[in-house]
Amino acid sequence: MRLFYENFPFFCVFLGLLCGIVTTLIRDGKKARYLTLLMLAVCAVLSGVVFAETARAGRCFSYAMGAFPAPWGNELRSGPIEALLSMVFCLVMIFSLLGGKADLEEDILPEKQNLYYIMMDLLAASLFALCFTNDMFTGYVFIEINTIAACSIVMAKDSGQTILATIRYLIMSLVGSGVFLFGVSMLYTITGHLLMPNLLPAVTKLFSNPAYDYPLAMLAGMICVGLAVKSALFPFHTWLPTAHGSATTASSAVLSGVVLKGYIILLIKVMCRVFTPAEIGSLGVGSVLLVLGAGAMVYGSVWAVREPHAKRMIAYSSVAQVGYIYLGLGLCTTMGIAAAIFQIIAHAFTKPLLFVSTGGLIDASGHQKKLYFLRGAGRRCPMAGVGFTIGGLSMVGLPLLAGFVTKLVLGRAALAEGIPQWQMIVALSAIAISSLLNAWYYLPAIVQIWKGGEADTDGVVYSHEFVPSLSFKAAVVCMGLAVILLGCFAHPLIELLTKSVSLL
Amino acid sequence: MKTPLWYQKLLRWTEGDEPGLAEPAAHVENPPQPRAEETPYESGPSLLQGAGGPINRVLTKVFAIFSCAVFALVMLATVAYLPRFGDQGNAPVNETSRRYIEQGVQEVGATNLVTNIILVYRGFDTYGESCVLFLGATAVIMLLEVDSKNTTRRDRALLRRGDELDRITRNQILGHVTRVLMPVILLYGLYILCNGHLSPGGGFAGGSILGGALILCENAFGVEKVRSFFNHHVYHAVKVGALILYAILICYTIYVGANGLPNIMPLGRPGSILSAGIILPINVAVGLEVACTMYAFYTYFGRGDL
Amino acid sequence: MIVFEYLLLIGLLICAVSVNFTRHLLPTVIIYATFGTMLSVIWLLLRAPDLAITEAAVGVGIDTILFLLALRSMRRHDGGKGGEEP
Amino acid sequence: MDINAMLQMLHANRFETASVLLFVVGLAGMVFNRNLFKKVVSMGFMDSAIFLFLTSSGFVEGRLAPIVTNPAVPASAEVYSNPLPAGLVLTGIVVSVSFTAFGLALTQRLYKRYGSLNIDEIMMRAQKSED
Repeated sequence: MRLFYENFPFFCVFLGLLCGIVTTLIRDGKKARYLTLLMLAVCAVLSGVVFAETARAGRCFSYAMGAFPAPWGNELRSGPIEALLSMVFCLVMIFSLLGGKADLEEDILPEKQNLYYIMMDLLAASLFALCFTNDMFTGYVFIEINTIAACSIVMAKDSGQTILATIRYLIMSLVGSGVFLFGVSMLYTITGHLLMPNLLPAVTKLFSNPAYDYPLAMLAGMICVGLAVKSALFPFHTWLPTAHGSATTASSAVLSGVVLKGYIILLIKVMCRVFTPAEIGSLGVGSVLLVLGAGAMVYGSVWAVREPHAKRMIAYSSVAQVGYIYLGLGLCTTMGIAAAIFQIIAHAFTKPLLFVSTGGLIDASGHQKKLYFLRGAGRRCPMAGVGFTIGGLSMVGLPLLAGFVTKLVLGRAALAEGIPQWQMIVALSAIAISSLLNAWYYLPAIVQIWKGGEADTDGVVYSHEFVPSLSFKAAVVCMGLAVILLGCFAHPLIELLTKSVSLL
Repeated sequence: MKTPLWYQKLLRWTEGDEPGLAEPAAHVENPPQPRAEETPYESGPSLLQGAGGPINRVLTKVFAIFSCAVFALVMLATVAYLPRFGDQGNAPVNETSRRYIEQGVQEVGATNLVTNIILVYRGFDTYGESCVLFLGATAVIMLLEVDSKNTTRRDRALLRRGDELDRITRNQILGHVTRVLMPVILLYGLYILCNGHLSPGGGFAGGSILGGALILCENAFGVEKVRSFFNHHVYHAVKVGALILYAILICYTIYVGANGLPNIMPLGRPGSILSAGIILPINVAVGLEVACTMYAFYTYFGRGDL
Repeated sequence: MIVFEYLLLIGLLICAVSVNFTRHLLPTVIIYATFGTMLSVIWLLLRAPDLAITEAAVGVGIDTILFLLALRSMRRHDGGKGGEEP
Repeated sequence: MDINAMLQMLHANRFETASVLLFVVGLAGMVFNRNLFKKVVSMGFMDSAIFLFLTSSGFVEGRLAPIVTNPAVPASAEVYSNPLPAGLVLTGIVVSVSFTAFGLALTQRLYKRYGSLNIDEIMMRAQKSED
């Protein structure tokens, strides 16, 4: 008889799917919203319990989906890291939905709001599945659910811009999942397994046979490239700024905070459970990820500096932040992976905070989206202003905020023993340049929103009385607190992550 | 060059049977070339998407062909290193497939081994896949359902005129043929659906055949006829009911299996129609859902309403 | 048998390549349906009758209907512009 | 591996070879073709290529389709070919249909809005209407 809490990952996934299906019958957007929030809260509690139990016992468990164990049936598996990440995802989704509520009600027609929440439910379910899955093909199926749901929440606003952004997003995503599935098929052809616990020994055995060097490198590359396309790693990021920049606030927050991370978690699992990090490093895939990550950090920041549109600027900053995660993964060490996971958590709170508060600032400036017109918006809506300031400073890397800890941990991982010198130089210089560029565009933006007076062109004053709702305030306060807490008390969390990477 | 008659007819049909408007789709295929002086939309240079002037377009083409050739060669080399096709000693022929084949019938109960795998051994995947289909239908509804944002008055008028045209030009022969064929199609669809655990087929194939039958019915007899037995409410009730039935069955199987509890679903005698535990009800549920979804795709694409 | 397999496989490739060079969209759909039919025969050769049935119903039937419908509704929309205002 | 051995392997793995080429063609169509409708069609080709690859990995020379003809006798693994890839591909085919529908719906809406199927053209028009 297994422990009861081991059922919880399975409950999370099915709660999400069931809520989505039931929501079809609820025509009222408000009730659908309550149901979604309730579901997310329940799942957060369930994952929290799993996290507490597994972290206390320092163990992980696998859960056969049905009567048939590993090589025959599907399996879920959870340790502290998976449970923690799924809890963070739930919380971030709740805060994003609360914070973006006003925009959402404005952007989406009342009769179609329930459809939006269906997408949110299934998005949550697919994220849980990606967190907990122990099977490559299940990973593929839930990647596809994730893709449709993510594309739909972009297009929910239903303007020409967003539909165009959606189809570009859809096509790039499909390229990504196609390449990923081809990699998985090759893996199946040469190993005969799809479940990760059986893949690991099979792949290790193949590594000793030089005849398979070439296919192994190829399929590892394909799986990584497929997931990188979907998580917008640097040369494949072209879809991201328009998709994240033009969607409604809640969608932007969820997409950049959570959806990008789901694919990266699957990649981490592939790195740790199908291959080992050392094998990924020896195939050369790690170095490629590292270089691309460093490229993304610089490139994303440079384009963010040039972008006048506030939300798109933040979206470009996401490109850079995803680069940080890949930089950590590319080091192929335990510390690097722990740093990447910490960055996932830190960014999951910081970026939605920025998007939600920018949404508030934009509302306070008469729906003008250019940064120039946001002048003085922080005074008109102090709550949003404070949120933006905290988020921006965290991105710049001010000590005691989450972004600073990320840079610190990544730097430490890059300086550790056994890292080749060129990787060290690339990583450290990328971190330095990227921090500098972040300061270059976030600080002026922060100054701009606190400046006195109102921006006016041709005598038109773009100021607007904006009274933030309670849910907006709650969301900004919670996410702001999370960023500060992650910055101040990061030490135990990082220790826990480093310890739990071996349990992945 | 003379185009065959059936092709012209098909072409006309795609134009909505409007004889005056049979102009080939020059507008669709040959849009005005982008002018060089216009700034491309991207604020950043796009590596994969070539936009811009004529030189840029040629370069893009060369780049495209070159990169495809390189990628194809690399992939071909990979194929050369893969194990030989159809060999008995290949990796996929291992203990996993051995158990599926040797014990599948006893453990799960269906003689169609593929059905065993997709509905029981890997039932979670397949449930996810049904959810993809459900999501696809929801996304299409979100995009194409007629509302105040996506439809202008002119669009509505066009839709109405299209319906009117359909009604006027409805083919008598089609109606008669359909009346004869419909029972056969329905029978075939139901057979494929309910025999999924004994012979090739199952919920997805059978469901799409039933969906196709609904589509044919609408084409032959008109929207009103189909609406009289298959409207919004029926659609939602059937789809949600089927998915929830599926979810309950699969949840039960997973929960019971994972916790080592006894499974009370009888397996029956392998090879008979009432056997294989949860497989038959799941196949029916999947079939209903697929049929609804396919018909929904059709109607929302055609007129933005069910 | 091998010749037959090669014929089908080369046919698939020709279909996939030729889609990029058609001037009109309707031939694209017809090519797609041809592709699906050939693929369904290939599934039979590979001893996967389930796939053959599903491909024939879904890949050839439903997909083609969807493509044709999308084409039709786009043409209809276009139609009003060239002719009289309805 | 010399070129002759390679060609021989390619001939032996002819289904894989064709599927790889098909995959490249489909991928190229999706990325480089400027027509949205053709992008969606190419997507179908790309997915089919992957399915072909996966199915051919389950084929074993001289074995039957995985449907047990006489359930009274225990089946032998030497008689039937591997049923797992067929199951996976069945899942994949349905996923691919939903994506085709979704992509087509998006294409249709964009065409109605911007009067074009060329993605560069649409981008330019969208840019203009935004300014």
